Amino acid sequence: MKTIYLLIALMPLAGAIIAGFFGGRIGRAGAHWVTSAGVGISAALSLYVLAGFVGGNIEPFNGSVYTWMVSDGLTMEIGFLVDELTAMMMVVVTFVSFCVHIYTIGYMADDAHNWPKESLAGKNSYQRFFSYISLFTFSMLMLVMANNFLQLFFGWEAVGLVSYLLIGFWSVRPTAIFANLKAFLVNRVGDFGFILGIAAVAMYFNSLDYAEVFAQAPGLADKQITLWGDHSWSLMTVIGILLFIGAMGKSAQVPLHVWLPDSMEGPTPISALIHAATMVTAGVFMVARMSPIYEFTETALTFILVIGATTAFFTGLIGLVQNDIKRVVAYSTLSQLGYMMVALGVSAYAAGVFHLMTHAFFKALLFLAAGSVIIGMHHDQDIRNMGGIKKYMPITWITALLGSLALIGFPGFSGFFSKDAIISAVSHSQIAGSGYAYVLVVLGVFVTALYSFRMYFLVFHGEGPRDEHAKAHLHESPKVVTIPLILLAIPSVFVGMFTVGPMVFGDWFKNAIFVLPEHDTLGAIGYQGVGWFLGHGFMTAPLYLALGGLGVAYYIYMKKPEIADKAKDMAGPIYTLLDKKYWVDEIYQAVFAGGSRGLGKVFWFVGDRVLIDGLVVNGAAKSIGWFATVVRHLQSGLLYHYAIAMSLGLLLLLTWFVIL
Amino acid sequence: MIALSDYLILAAILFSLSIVGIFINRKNVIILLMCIELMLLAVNINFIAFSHFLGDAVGQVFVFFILTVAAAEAAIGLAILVVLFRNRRTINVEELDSLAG
Amino acid sequence: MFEWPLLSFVIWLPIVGGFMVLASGDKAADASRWTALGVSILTFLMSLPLWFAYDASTAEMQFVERVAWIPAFNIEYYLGVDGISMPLIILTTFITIFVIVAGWEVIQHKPSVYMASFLIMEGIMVGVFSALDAMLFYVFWEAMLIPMFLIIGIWGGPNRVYATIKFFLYTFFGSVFMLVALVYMFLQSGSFDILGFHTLKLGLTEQILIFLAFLLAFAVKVPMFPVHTWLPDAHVEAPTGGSVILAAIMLKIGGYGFLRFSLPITPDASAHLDWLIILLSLIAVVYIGFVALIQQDMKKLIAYSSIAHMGFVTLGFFIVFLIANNPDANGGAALGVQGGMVQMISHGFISAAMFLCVGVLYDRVHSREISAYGGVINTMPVFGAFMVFFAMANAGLPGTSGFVGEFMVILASFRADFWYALLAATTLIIGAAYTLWMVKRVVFGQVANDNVAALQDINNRELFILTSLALAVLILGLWPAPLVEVMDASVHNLLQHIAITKIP
Amino acid sequence: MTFDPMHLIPVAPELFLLTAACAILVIDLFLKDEQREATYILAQIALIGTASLALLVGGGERQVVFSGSVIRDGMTDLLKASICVIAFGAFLYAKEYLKDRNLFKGEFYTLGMFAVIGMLIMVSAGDFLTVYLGLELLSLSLYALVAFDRESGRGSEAAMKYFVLGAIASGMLLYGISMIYGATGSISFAGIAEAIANDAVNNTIMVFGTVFVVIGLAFKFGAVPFHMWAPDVYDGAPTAVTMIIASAPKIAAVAMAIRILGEGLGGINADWQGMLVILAVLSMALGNVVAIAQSNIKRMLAYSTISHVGFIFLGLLAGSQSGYASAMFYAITYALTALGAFGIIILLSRKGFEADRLDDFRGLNQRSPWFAAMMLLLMFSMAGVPPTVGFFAKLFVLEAAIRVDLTWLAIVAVFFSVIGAFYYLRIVKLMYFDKPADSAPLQAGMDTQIALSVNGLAMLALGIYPAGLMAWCVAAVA
Repeated sequence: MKTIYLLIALMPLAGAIIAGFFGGRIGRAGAHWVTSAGVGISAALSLYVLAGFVGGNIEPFNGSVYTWMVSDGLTMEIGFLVDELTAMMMVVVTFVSFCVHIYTIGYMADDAHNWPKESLAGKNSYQRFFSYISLFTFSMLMLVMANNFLQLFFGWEAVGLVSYLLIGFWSVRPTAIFANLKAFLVNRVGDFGFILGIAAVAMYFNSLDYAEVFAQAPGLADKQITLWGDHSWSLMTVIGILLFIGAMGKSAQVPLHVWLPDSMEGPTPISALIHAATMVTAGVFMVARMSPIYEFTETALTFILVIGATTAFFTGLIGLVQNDIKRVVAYSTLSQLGYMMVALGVSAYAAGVFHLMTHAFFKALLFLAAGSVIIGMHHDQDIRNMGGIKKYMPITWITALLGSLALIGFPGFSGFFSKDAIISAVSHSQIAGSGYAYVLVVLGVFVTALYSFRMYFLVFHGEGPRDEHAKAHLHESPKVVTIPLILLAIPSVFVGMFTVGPMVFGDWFKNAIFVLPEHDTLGAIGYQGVGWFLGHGFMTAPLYLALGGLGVAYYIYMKKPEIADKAKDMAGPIYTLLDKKYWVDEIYQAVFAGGSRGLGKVFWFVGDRVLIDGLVVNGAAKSIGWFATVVRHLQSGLLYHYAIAMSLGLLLLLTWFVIL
Repeated sequence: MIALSDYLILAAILFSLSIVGIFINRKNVIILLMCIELMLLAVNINFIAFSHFLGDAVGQVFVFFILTVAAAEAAIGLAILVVLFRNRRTINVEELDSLAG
Repeated sequence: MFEWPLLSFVIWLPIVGGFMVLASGDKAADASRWTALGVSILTFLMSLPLWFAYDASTAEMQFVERVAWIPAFNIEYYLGVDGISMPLIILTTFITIFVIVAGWEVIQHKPSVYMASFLIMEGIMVGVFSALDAMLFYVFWEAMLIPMFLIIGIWGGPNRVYATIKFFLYTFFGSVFMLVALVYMFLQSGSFDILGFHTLKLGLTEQILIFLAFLLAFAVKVPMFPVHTWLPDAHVEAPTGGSVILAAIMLKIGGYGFLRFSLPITPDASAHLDWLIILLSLIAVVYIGFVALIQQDMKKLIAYSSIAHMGFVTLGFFIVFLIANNPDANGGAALGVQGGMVQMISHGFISAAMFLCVGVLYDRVHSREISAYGGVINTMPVFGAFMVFFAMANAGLPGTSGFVGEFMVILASFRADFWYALLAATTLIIGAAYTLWMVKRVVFGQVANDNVAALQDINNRELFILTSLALAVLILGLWPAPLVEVMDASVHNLLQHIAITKIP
Repeated sequence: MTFDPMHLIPVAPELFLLTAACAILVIDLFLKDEQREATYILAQIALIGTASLALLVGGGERQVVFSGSVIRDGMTDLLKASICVIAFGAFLYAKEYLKDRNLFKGEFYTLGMFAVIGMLIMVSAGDFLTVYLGLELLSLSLYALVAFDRESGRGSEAAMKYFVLGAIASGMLLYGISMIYGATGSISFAGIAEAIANDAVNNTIMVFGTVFVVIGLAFKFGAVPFHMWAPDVYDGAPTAVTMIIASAPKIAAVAMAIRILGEGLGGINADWQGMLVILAVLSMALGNVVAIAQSNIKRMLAYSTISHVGFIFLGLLAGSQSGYASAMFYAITYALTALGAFGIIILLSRKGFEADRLDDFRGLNQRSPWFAAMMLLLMFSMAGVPPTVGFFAKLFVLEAAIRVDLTWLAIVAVFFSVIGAFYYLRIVKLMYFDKPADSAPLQAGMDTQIALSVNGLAMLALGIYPAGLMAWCVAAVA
């Protein structure tokens, strides 16, 4: 089995290397074939593995590939842990990635237009892009397949690296290279916490291996440590929060969410990859993977819950006022990630991961559909300029509609099952913050429906595109674009109803996720089958809120478009607040970017140049030089002065040695 | 009876005078040469006094050598003085300051 | 079995070769270049047996050569390596090849002297790492200043005189007090044998004074805050090769000194004053990181980044006492020391590569100002890729060697104190910020000006250099185990040694 | 006491050189100006002969002859040979310089030889009288040499200052000798040492006398505050003479110090050690600091000498055998270094151009890479940077000082040596980093070139293998 796992991980890497280093030689077709084939094989093998787990003929695998380093008794290895959780993630990652690869063939076909003519960086940009997305897939696979914290961190940072490369792919665009630097740095803030968390694990467990750490976790559950003063902290809380800071960076939770909307500067396929299947899900996956640790710290769970709920609601609100088609979807991603975190916070890890999966499909679908629209609109992304596209792009339209319905949790669609499971779990949770979270996630359902269908109606319905020229050229995208849409639409609709039973309420994750009985919020729901669950949905508020949101969107944007403008004027300050995204970007820019530059200047000018160099180093040199020019005047040239000096020397020695 | 200390004090006074003479005199180089002679003579008094009181002739032998060397020294000193005067047209100590710093 | 005096060969081959190149003069410049390259490659090959024939299972000195040198003072020509010094020797011989190659076309003014200086430097630096007699060590240590003084002064930038004199006097000032300390210990022990010093009993006051003397010497070399200000100036003015040697190897000599001298000779004083080193190291990481952020000159930025990275080295070396005293630590002292060592080796590759990258640009545009560039990737895509790669390595990306040392030191410092680890880990953010911000302004974006538009991508020679270094960075990042294993016995021996008080 | 002809063997070098000097003096009278080269050759032969003789009659047991007035031992063998070698080099370098300035006269060499005889006598002196006579023979010759260029006002001024101050210093020395004579009843070092050992002396008078004797010594060395002659004399004298003054006499002075302080006053080591400490600190501080402000290289080297004297004192004041050996090592290698440095100045100078400003060294590397490299070695040796010999010289004296628990003094010393490094570096900087202002080719005979090369490389050779000379120095004081 190890060979299969190695193949799954390494095929995308091989594709990336071939396309990256030999892209010029193998040409465009060569590059997309080799990478797509690599990811395709991975996807097929992942499906085989998943099928094996479903069929029960594959056992969880935990083994080392090679020893990275042994230092002071701490063994650090590169190895795989493949269990049900991993297998599911592998399928999600490789499947979405495969779709994205195929889609990219169409999307990036005329990438040369995005580069200045003489730019050599644009020469093989097509091949390079394929190399990057394959590398991204590899990084994410390494992350999810890790059996230890070191490799987890490897993958963690590697997705950060590739996202940096991809967001800044169009490196001639100032906004793109601003966004990628921002993304990397914000992620680094998270990683800063994460690495400390790993250090804490390494110190107290003296191992980085999951199995060993999780085995020791119950024993250390009551361990208290002091960080400062006499205030003691539970070890598990410290580790949990530190690790979660990493997850906040990767999964773009408030307040580290700022990188994600900006990352829309990259080409659309990567939005699908980053925001649906790979990078952002890393945080959710990590917390689920660490459930044996988080279960022993309610403080950390509350922390996760509050952060997640805040993210879910408040970033969703921003989505209401965005006009860039990709940014609407991006804020939707933030909001949905918040939902996943909420699930984790109430110990409904399975529900969180389940939502991760369904979201991966429908969000990838939405992004790719958005990309398809963007292709049609010739890279105009403003939804106010769109409209009536459904008749020009029927496949895009249908799939986008299915994706939107899944997103808002329309009954029967995959999103319904995952979201309802989360909200129900929150309602059953007893831990601190669950009340706050419940209110926000329920309201969030309405917001989700509103912004989703606002976008949907503005893009696909109503009057045709304003720009006549664009209208004339509007047509359905090529097959390489539409086939992935269809491929993704299928699971977006159906995956929920077929898997909710075993995954969320069954024992699918029995080996991978650990939940203490008193935290078993999912169990408290009392699941009795898919039909029951559908019915249960009809008896709770969220469903009606979702439908309400849909209806309001329909009313405002289809029936009475002027209401939107009126509402904007009426809620002026709130609109501005949302339009400016709570000014978070501006504050960060001023405080962190400006602050560190200011601090750097002060340190440099005052510390290095004035105090150390000026005062001490050059000061000493200058004062010695000055002293030298003064003292040399003692050598006056006059004989009697010399004689006086000798006499004084004589007197000095005489007084010192004879008289004293 | 004149004690050893009396000789020594005399010599010390002469010695000090010679040194003070060297730096009080700011005019004539020849006076410097005289001061140097005086200094050597002060030393000679010391030697002879010690020689006498120790009952040891070495001190007096030493004095002979000092006197001889002093003569050679004076010769060289005067020779330098002549060269100096030829070049500078002055033997004023205060004007010997072209080398300084 | 006949034992080759391998270390002597590795020391003297480049020195003799250097003088040969010097003697050949500038008339046949190409011949001197090829001779220099040949000598450096040969030296590298000769140093390889040190790695392959090294017995990693013991902390004993290996490849020992020992003959009397100045019997009147019991000074010996005493060479030998252990797991701490051997990797640094390989690093030296490895990097020197690239320095020679990097100066191939750029140096037109007195190329033979240039090549000779670096070969002589190489021999001297290997001498520093392999000397087991304190006076031999000191001779090599100081002798290093002369070629470097000339390299910066002759081939340096406009302000080279200030920089090189500052460099020389700074380091000279730092090291003379060490000389006094060495002589003092000689009088206590009767020889200059460093291993003899290790077992010498010294009172706490003596130890503290000796420690401070060592500290001054090594802190200047490393350099640690606040005696770091020579480094940015020296780097900015030095020719590319000079910067590379300076950053990649000379700084390591300071770190090596801590391991070979400060810790084992004055363990009690080290334990007593570890707070000072830790404080200075953390200042180096944080303060210098902020300073690096606002630099406008690429070399200055990388120079400051070097200081920050070397902060990890000293941090790793000196947290061992806190770890030892922390009942919760679960061991981990070796992690810190090995982390510091790995960081040194890795920084040797990365800083060399970074300076070579800046050199590539400087050779074409003759400016080191960040603002003189922009959009380089449009005209130099291959170079741009390398630059981004090395920048990522500099920022400590896992998978590159830059990560390994930082990771180990952070893990270790967590065992000492949470807050130390926290401050050290800020490098993840600050380090990425200053490096990538520079990359953003230099490599990415639109072609900024005609100079950039006229750039030619790297030639095969530069490709060879950067590829080799990139491979080294990657291999060390993906599989550091061999390096850690080779030093394991020596590090543990060192740790056992310093755990025992030397106060009589 | 009867005269034993065998007693002449230990003083054979002095006798030989004296005879040769007198003979050359006479021969020179009969030579025409264009035959003056013969005087030079004869003088050099005489020096080589003296050196060989010194080594030939040397070795073996210590010999004390002429009622203890003259000593021959390992130290005299080594130092006499060294002095002759240094003088040989100085004569060689001086030749072209003198020729260019119409100073190529026989008197230079005869006076020089008399100075050497004076030094040899100082080295082998066994009592104060012999020391005094040697010292005066040296000093009087040097006074005359300083004024050797009769057309030079600066030279005669320098000679006058040197003379007056030198006379004061010898007066003080004599005064001190008289006091010690009075206290101990002896002028021979052995007798004085014996009297001190017998505890039969008045300590106050001894210390009183010792102060004066130390001042006499300090003057000869040029230690602060008895240094003030040095910059003016170095500056005013013709470079060829400065070279002689700056080099060999330091060796003789070390011998004199070892004889007087070590052999004679060894019993009151504690007293003079303190005096030397003060002088050493002052010398190192003032010498190194004021040298920075100089723009004339001869003056700069004068101050540099002053600072080096501080280091020599470090070895002497230890009062131990290893201290004396290290001081001796220091003096010999320093003399060699100074000789080379002045040799380079002479190399750069030509008729009407003294090359005594620092700026004259600008761009030497481009004019002559080889001699720039030699000067580089010499300067780094003076700065005490390994692997040149100057480092080992410093190392050995530091060791001596630390051995007698004067670690603080060693720290002061190394501190000032860092300041000192600056002005040596400045020369290197001028030679290597600046553009030449003067592009005239260097003119020098092959003999000078070879000698300078040997001299420069000796810095490196002695640095890489200092053991031989050091072993010799150690054996010399044993």
